[in-house]
Amino acid sequence: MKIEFRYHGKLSEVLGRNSEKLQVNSQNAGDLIRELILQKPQLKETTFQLAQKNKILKSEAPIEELDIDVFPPFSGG
Amino acid sequence: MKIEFRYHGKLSEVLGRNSEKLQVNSQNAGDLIRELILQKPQLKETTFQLAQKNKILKSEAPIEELDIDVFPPFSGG
Amino acid sequence: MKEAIQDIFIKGAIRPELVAKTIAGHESKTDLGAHDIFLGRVRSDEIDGKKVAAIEFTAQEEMANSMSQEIQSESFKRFDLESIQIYHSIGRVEAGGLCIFVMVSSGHRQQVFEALPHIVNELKARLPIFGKEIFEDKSHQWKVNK
Amino acid sequence: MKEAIQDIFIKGAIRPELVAKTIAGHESKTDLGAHDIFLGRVRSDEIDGKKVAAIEFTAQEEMANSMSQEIQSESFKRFDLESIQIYHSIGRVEAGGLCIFVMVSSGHRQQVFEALPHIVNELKARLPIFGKEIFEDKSHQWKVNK
Repeated sequence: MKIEFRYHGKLSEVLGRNSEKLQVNSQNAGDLIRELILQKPQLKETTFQLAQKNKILKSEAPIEELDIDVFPPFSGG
Repeated sequence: MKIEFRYHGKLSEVLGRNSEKLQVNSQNAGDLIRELILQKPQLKETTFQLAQKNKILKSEAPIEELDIDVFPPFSGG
Repeated sequence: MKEAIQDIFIKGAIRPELVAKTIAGHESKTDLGAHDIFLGRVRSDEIDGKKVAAIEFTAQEEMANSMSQEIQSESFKRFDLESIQIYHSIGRVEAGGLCIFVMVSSGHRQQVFEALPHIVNELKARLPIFGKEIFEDKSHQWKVNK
Repeated sequence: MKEAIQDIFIKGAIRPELVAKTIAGHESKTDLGAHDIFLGRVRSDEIDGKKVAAIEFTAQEEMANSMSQEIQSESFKRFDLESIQIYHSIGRVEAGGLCIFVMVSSGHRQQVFEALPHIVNELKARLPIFGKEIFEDKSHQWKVNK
């Protein structure tokens, strides 16, 4: 399936864009993180997490959406 | 000696005035409290403390001023 | 030289604009990262079926100001604060009106969160201020702090 | 019916007048005795000899608003509060400007003192907001919360 990844904060700088569509096969978040790092090796050195439908995804959470947020650590306030 | 007692808050109501001069003999605050209750029996039923030069007086503190504040419990804020 | 003692008292209710003004007064201090503000409001408590319409505050003002200064000095020693502001109403404040305003400022938030409750508790315990609760039927009782 | 989700975001610095307005908005609620307000300010920290001139905030705004709502609901269950107000800046805020404003209100002070630090910590930890620290020489680094 083709998922649109939205890169936030520092990650948009590291990856040189705010979003992109990538072909992936993972069924859950843990696998998707590993797959994303394979396609985007720049992510290896960073801390990041995924969210779908405005919820942070735990490792075992199934991927159900075609839009996924990719977040570096939060730094509001 | 003649001391001017200044009654605050509820005490001004209990005693019907804001201040008055009274002849007293006590050398420290503990004795003065007892002497004051003798002259003003209405104070017997109330909780109060004395202050001089803007400081609360402990029982053993010597009386050095001719102006003494008589305070009910504080209730600011 | 003796430090000038500030007057914490404001006649009647404290206006929200004073809070805005006090916050704006810190804009040039760009090393401050955190402010914590406490505001106390006169509640229209119901006591034995009668509602509090206002509180009338009296005080031994000179001692309250000097004690407030003392609490500030102690708090500067105890916490890492850049500034402490204290205001208290004197005279009549209607229910809904603000009667106490305390603001602490620091580089980081942990310090202000620790300092503010401590300072407010000290002020309540040590400032010779007296509240008279006036009911809607004009009768009254003397406020007791818990 | 789904509750409408409030927008916590304010473009640029939060003005002290918003704080005054929010306080004044509670005047008719005469059962409120205590407000506690946290304000975060952009500090001009010096890092390796360079001074922070501003922070540019971006966010996943929809998620931040929904998460902020979630934190409010949790806090209403956990503490005895009458109201919680949350605002956060989006876009550029110069050093000295306010970038977060949280206000909690309750009948008594103990509850607001417990609730506010908890809420501010939760917001910092759970809202997808990202700060980019812009130095005076226009270079930048990504803010890291401790």
